[in-house]
Amino acid sequence: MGPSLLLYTLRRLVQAVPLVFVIILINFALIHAAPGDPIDFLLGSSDATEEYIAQLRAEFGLDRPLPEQLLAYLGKMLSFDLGYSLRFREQVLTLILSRLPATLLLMGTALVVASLLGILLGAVAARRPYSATDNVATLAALAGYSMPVFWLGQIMLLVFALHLAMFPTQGMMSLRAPREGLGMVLDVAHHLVLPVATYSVYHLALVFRLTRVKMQETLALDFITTARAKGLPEGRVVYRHALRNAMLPVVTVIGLNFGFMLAGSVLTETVFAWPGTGRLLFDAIQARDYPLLMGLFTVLSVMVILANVLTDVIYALIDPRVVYR
Amino acid sequence: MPSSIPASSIAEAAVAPAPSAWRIFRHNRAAVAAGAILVLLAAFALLGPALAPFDPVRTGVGPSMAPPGLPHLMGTDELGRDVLSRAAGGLRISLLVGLGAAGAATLIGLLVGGVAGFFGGLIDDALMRVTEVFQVIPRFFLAILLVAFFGAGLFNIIFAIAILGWPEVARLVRAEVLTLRSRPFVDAARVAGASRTALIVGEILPNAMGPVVVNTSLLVGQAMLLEAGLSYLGLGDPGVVSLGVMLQEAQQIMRSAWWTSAFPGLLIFLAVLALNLLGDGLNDVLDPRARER
Amino acid sequence: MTKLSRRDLMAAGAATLAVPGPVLAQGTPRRGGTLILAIEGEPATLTSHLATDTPAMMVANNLFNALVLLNEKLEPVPDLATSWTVSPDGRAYAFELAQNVRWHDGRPLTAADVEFTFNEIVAKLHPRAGSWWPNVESAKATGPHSFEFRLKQPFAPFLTMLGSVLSSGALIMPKHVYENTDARTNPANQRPIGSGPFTFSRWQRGSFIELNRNATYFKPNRPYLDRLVFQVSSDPAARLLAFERGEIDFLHWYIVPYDRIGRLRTDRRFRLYQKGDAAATNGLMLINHRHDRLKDAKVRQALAHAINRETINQRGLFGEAKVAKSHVGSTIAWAFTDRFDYAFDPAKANALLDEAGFRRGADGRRFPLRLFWASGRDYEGRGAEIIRDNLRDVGVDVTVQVFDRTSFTDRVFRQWDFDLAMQLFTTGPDPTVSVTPRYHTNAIRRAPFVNGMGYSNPEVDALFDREPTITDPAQRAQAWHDIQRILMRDLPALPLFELPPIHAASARFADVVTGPQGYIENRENAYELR
Amino acid sequence: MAGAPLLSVEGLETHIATHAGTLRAVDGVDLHVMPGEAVALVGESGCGKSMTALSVMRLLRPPARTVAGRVAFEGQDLLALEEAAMRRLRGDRIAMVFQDPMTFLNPLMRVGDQIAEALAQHRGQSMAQARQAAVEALRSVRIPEPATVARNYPHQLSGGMRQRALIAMAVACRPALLVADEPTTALDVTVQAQIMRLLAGLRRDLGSALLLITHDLGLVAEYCDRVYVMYAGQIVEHAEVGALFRAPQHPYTRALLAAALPPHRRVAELAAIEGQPPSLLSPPPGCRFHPRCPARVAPCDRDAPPLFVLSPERTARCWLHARSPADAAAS
Repeated sequence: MGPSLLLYTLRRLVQAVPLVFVIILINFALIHAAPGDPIDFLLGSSDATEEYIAQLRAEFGLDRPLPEQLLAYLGKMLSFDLGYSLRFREQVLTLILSRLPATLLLMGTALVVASLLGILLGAVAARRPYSATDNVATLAALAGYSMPVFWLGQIMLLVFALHLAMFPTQGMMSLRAPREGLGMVLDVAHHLVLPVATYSVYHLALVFRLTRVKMQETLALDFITTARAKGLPEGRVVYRHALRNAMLPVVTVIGLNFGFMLAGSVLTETVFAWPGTGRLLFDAIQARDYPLLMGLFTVLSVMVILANVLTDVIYALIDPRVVYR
Repeated sequence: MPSSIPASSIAEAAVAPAPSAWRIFRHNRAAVAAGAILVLLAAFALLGPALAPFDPVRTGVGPSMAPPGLPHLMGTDELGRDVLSRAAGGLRISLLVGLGAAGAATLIGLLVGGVAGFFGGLIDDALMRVTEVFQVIPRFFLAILLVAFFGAGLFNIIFAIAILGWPEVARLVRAEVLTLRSRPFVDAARVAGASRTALIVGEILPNAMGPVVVNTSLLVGQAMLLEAGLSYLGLGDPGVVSLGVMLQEAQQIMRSAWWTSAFPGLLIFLAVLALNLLGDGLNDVLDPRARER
Repeated sequence: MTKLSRRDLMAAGAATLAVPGPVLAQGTPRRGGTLILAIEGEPATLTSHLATDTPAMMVANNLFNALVLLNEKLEPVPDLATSWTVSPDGRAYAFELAQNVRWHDGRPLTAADVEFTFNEIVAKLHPRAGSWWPNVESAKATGPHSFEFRLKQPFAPFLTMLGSVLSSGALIMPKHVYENTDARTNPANQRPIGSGPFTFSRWQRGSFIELNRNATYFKPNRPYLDRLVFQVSSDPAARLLAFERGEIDFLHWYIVPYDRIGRLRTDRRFRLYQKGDAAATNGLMLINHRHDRLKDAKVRQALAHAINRETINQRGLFGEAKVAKSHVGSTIAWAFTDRFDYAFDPAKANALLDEAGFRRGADGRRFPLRLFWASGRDYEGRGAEIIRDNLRDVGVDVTVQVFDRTSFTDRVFRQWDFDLAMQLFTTGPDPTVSVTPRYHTNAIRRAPFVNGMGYSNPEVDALFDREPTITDPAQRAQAWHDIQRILMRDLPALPLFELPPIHAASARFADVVTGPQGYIENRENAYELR
Repeated sequence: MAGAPLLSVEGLETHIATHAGTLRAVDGVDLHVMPGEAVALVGESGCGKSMTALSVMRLLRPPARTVAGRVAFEGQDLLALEEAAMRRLRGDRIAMVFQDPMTFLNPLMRVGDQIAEALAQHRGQSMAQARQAAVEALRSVRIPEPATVARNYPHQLSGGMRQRALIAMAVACRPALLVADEPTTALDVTVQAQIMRLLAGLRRDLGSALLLITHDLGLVAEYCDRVYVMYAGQIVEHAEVGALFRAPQHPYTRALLAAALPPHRRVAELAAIEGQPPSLLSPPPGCRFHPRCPARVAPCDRDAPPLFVLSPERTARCWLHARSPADAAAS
């Protein structure tokens, strides 16, 4: 199964290529559909020299027919040339890569925390549907679902950073007394708590609700009766037989929601001054740095696509029925 | 037919007269409360601007940053504008964005999903590929790009948010249409010589509406949250005051005047929570099977 | 003015540690400590030759030196230049440089670096060079540590200009790093090698910029602090929280929350600094002179009478600002006059508008106007709201529109597509470099922050052209009074408020702001109290 | 018939709470199974026979609930047992074989592991030992290459193989009673016969009793000793297999038998049972079968008939057997 899984992964990756192409196409279409000269979008309102404008025109072939321009644009994208940031005077790709680790740390932690907690709480609630515990958890999940992320973040800051003074308010590490090694890891973890808590809420609520429903459905399935008829203890029935089956749709939705999670990262990173791609996007919006905006869109889209491939692979690992085709 | 034993036994209950939709809905007390809250909020949004004693736009109708009390129930902001009057208008705009975006997303989804499901074949394949693309790309980012490129007008914002929601609707509708397409009553209509359009509009869509209505009610809330998010990033329509724009404005002074942020935030929260609860309630009534949404 | 040697004076200045000004602190300065300063956005570069954004300047001033700096009276004091002489005709400026200055990489700083900086970088790249460089005939090294400017004609504010690095971009850059490279894309823009009190340590993208103490700084005992950290913090609410929690030590005047200043003032954990005259800034309402109603002077004057600027100060800036009464900043005492200001008088405004022939219609309205502002400075938005209400009271139907800063700049200064617009303009350190470039006819260009209003008056142009060549201070002041009279009558823009130069710092630090540059000055004098 | 019954059910009532009211799925059922005996519970789908089996196994889930009755198994009252004690019996002393081998197997678990689980649970074996035993259990239900099949997932097996695997799971612990709920309904006719023969063989080898729940009278005739016929939540007739087929005493049984005959032998008026089974929410007054009964008499639509005892091993719930009021009272 090892090699076939690898092949499957590769095949899914290849199948994702057209999607990347579509992303690039959307970028290209936006440049040309937006009001104004495409060169304005590549330049913003910076005081570019005539040579630079001419150079850009040549690079993007803006004087040539549209299909040729598209080819030129594709060529640039495929050679990882995402353009030059007007605001930061730096290669867009370099900028994004320098910010990506912070975002991945925040997102990864939030994804793991939210998914694990959500699945666990969902499974517990599903065992006793409509009990007091279930009702409270369900309502809390709906509440988490219904709050603007940035507003929640600000409330978190006021409560936990200002009044209780339990957590720092900003950034990824203490700047006054930088630490090394384990100290730094703990420091970063300390800074991570509030952003992750804020960021996880929506996703946690989503996973909780889905798991709860799927668990209820699964617990009503026939093979659960079989498991009980075997005399298995209820815990084994719920967590070994039901949960694993209920997880399948949950895994899919977690994967599909990766893109939505990115949206939350923009807002969370801005509130908590987290130095990731979300903040970069915020800066790019403020400065109308179009090459950077489009570069971020491209890179983050590719991340989402990769996350979907990963989801498929994880799904295949859990579900033996998936045919590696 | 795979069925669990209890399920087949419970199926006997179907022999008994089915409880009315209203009775099931009423059974979900939270949904009823949510419905009531929504009616109140809608009344506040629609009548508020007329009833509110103050011009929501006019500065200096009260002192600067007066805390909640009389006559300013939600206090005033730094320019001495009445927060309650502004919030009423803001809620109206937010609901408009929510309903507009959800409505547009539903329409697009109905069209795409309906056509794909009914005609099948190549058309289905092509439309579903497009839908998949839109499901995978980070749509919030696309919305940001659209608003940033084309301007932060209310229409653009609604359109950008609608783009976020339609793929789910399309898939939902397609799935429903696929199952409904082969039902006897559709065959009957086909034999009776109904046109394709008549079939889709007259026979299939009405029967597929249950899950769609549920989804739309959830989309409205999502759209309101997205509008607030866009506003926070400075991409709200500055010409009209939505709750999101109010929240964004309140950033600066929320420590001096908490009420300028608390009330708009609470209103969004209440409205979206009520919409979600309502969606749950409608789900019980309209679509007991597809509860995963 | 015959000979303007200040060598003696300056030598004395250098002996008393260069920068006068009250020492606010208890106790004596001592070494050590980390100062964390908030910046509202990520800078583009850490040098000053490309950007004029606040964050970049805040950092760059700690990494580089200028020839001269300014004292509280806006007089030049030594930085790299230990002394200077001005020729009797006012056209030659000769500087002697400190001998013991080294770049952070150990190379000596010489007059060749100065020559390179002005001729190859400032003249060619600096966005604001146009306001003063055209006066320069040549800039040449005359020895390893001597340097001379020759001007085409006398230019009174020349030294003030050099000292005002925000306006002139005159921070000296290392020739050996930039020679034969594209100075716009040189990697040293991100990892600068300077001569200043602090050296570049690291730039964690999106997070912070860290500078370390320059142990071999040429000024004795300076700097005191071990580290400077510039923390990027964009969300105003979170930034204030971080400041109150002690995670950030310094909020500069553009990001101090005016609504909280009252509280901060009474809180012993914090100290407010009200300094920064060299970078004094006024809020203005630009008036488009091409508009068919606004081109009537009576209409513009009516607007001036109709707008309650004290309300803008009270509600827009929480009473922390001053009403601006002229186009010249009140901090430039020798030139400023408030004699030509307008009183808040709606009745008079109504009368003027009627006189101009724009009577109220049946609905009480006279004509519509659009008022633009750029998102980012919330007090401008609040000001716009108040102006709209004031003007509606006299029958002018104003619609407020807000844009992101880039679109705003584009509309107002490139497209000239606006009626009224909110804009900040620096008024220091000398009106020649701050006022003239925005009202002179030759400043009607499609470029940011110049005369987008299309205001043209040959009478004032003549004054603008003659005034910098006047070497007698009294006469020059008179010329500026004349200019203000005309400008306040013609109203190319209505001055609204003088932004208060208030900075907030943690009380654990002393002398965080000591000079007139305010937020952008270097922190070589700041120290931590124990 | 001598000795104590292995399983004895008395007055079993199982209700299902629904939106519309309480549904009496099992309404006072009495039955017993002797050790080693094969007993059939026959009826149309929805008559409550599966609910009876689940009630006995205590595998009901809300909203279904047993509200009255006694279930004695090997002398213990199952309904009064602690859940933990009941769990020790389930899968060990009483095992159940279900209808649809696809849906009753966990799709994400290897077949061998699903069998081994029960062994590990009841026999205290390690998982490794239990896996070995599972292979043996698969071999005992005559699955070829049992070691390979044990490593397979359910979807990789054919329907018949899956049913064998389910049976292997049930018999792995050598239960005293095997409850088989429509074990062949989902299978091809040829496979049905194989499975039934397998069950019969296993029963002989293990000495287990069998409670076979089915609507297929053919299976009953071939494999069972006694029959209970169930209609609308109640037992309507009980007899030894031969006696029942020879002379059915309830019109419903008669109708069932007729429906099971090949078409050319059907008696016209009994070819099919007219109408629908009644709602168990509000059963008709009187005899529950009367609306469909071709032989109804005067009291049928008024008074519910008792179970008339015709002989020690023979009962029928029909007014046709009311020879005197005393008979009725005797039940």
